[in-house]
Amino acid sequence: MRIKNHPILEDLKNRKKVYITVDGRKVEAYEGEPIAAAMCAAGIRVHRTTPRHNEPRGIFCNRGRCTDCIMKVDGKPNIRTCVTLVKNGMKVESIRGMGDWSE
Amino acid sequence: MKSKVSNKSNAGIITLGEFKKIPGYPEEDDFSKGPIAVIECDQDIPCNPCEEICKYGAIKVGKPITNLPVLDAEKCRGCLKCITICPGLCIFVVYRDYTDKTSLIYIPYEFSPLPEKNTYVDVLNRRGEKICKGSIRKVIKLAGSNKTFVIGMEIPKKFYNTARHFEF
Amino acid sequence: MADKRTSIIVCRCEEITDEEVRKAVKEGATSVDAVKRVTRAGMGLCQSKICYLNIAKIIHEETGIPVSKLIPMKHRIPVRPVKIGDLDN
Amino acid sequence: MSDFVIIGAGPAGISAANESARYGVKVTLIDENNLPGGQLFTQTHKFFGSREHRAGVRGFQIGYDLIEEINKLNVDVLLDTIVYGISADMEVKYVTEGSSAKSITAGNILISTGALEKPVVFKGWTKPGVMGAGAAQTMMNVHRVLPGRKVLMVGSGNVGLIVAYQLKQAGADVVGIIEAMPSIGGYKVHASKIRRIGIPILTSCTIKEAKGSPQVSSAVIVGVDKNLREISGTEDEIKCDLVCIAAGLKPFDELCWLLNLEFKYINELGGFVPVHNDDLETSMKNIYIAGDAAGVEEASTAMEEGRLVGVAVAQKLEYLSDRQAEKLKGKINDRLKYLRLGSFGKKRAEGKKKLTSISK
Repeated sequence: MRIKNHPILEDLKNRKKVYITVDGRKVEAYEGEPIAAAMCAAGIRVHRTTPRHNEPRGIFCNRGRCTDCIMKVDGKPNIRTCVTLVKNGMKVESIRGMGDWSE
Repeated sequence: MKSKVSNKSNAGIITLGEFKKIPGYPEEDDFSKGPIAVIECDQDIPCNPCEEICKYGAIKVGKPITNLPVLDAEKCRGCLKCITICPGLCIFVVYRDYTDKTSLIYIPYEFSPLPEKNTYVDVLNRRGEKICKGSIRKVIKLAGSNKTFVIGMEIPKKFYNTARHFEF
Repeated sequence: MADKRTSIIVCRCEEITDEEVRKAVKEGATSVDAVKRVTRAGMGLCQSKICYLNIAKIIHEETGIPVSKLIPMKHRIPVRPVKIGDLDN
Repeated sequence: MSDFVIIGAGPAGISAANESARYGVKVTLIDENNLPGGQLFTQTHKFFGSREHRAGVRGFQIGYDLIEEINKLNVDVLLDTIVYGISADMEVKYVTEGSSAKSITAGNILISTGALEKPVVFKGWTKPGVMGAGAAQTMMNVHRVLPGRKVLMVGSGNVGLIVAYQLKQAGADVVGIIEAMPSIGGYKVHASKIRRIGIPILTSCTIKEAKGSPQVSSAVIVGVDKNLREISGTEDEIKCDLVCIAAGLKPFDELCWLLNLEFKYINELGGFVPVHNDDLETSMKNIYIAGDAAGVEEASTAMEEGRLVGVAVAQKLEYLSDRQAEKLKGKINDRLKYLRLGSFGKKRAEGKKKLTSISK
């Protein structure tokens, strides 16, 4: 959910709306925000499943340190979605297990 | 949150008894003079903007700045400025004898949306418990308040020392 | 407290459980580095940023060694994840 | 070659850059984010302190001011840049997003890399919907996205209390704050704000499990005794979609470990901290440390420490005379002293004393 009418912070103005796809689903995003923020706003919380125990994972540190939120972005696996900014048309995919390279 | 774990914790609650030990907590008589600041600060945090902002010199912290603020009730005019500058949001202005039967409590407010004037609200005490009904009488944005609004709520007089927030 | 903690993950990256770390400690891995070598805990992408304290705590519980004596695992360049391709030159 | 390479552009790093560049030092300021300011931009509350510490001003506003200041000075700022190593001969190795690795030789280095959130381990803590309190704070205050609608906060230090309040400001329902210790860790005034808006704080209570599939839909909390042992039969399942962990911070010092600097374990400062002298120079000559990386304190102390290093480096490079520098340092140290008074600050002051006293 996007936060509007914050009592302290002004609304972010003049942000350009872009679209990315997350596992084929079209997701609205704003230029300048990380992939993870756009996903969180769209209610998508599972970013991948782990190789060993097949567990779902999402955002944990949101600082680019824990690497839990990694996904495949435009064919490249293991991209930290919490610090990687969206680009219009970006293709984001969940990683199942180790993730692979494509394209 | 209902829980089997005891919810009787006093965490974050300053009891009236503890307040009275704070230097400069207004005496009963002081409330009859009109609106007066009630500073609910009882920890030695290094902080003194309340002293700086008071142009009547009614709040004294001195040095070191971990001293607790002391209110000089004689000098306080209830101007509300200290409410908005306090980083701990722990200063209130209490106008006990607003009318015969009601008091007006000014509180710092940093939520959205703002209440409208004359809204009927549930009045909360320091534990967040509903204690009575009240009415919003003032919605004030002071110059330099940096997004902290001051809300004046009218409440039954007997709650002037316990009413500290509201819900609507 | 220790007995109920089995099967809980302590190293998020390599998915190493509390049970596995405890077993390693009991078998003689009494430093963070030793636990890493035996279990792989701390060897993942985050390079023990998150799990270091969890491992130190378990070693402390099992051996009594104070956490203040349990230094983090050995750091090497690169300390942050960097693509091999970027290191070409 | 750069006179002074600063790694981490948070409150400490920017302050050091501003303070040294002002006197003519050639500064390179590196940060992994796309904007300098570090965690200042997550801080929507007003800071404590006095006028010189910018009390009453909100953290993000201080962030904008620091950036404005830096833009006026001649500072080389490298953003989106990760420092992945420093060699013993002062070569700082970095990668800027989208380009290949580079390095720069530094006359002096400041490591102002901040802190990491400490984890709390419980069943289900790896599920989506469990995150650090700082993670949630960034999501709502920087990205303006609500990280959860019903939130359980684990930990009642200032971070837990402040973030819970800010979650409420952002529109979330905070179901409660739990604290394993018998009393809260943060300031009473912060806890009072929480209580009067109706958020309960349960002390001697911990989280046992985060439940839900694939993401968190509830949490099991349980009472604990004085030895932090769970009291069986006191379990309760609380509906929530976000569990925030606010269990304290530790210095983020991997570059210091890499350099084999001397460390000391100081509990009050978050754990292992690089030993440093009064100028914040570490056990390795020309390597400085400041802010949370030099022991977890607050943004206001981090800024003062940064300034102190800035002056020390300007002095060393003879942009300032010893007399000028000592005078400036005296003023900064006075301000630092005030921030480390009182029952909260005193502990940190003692920790700092332990740290500096053994290095000389």
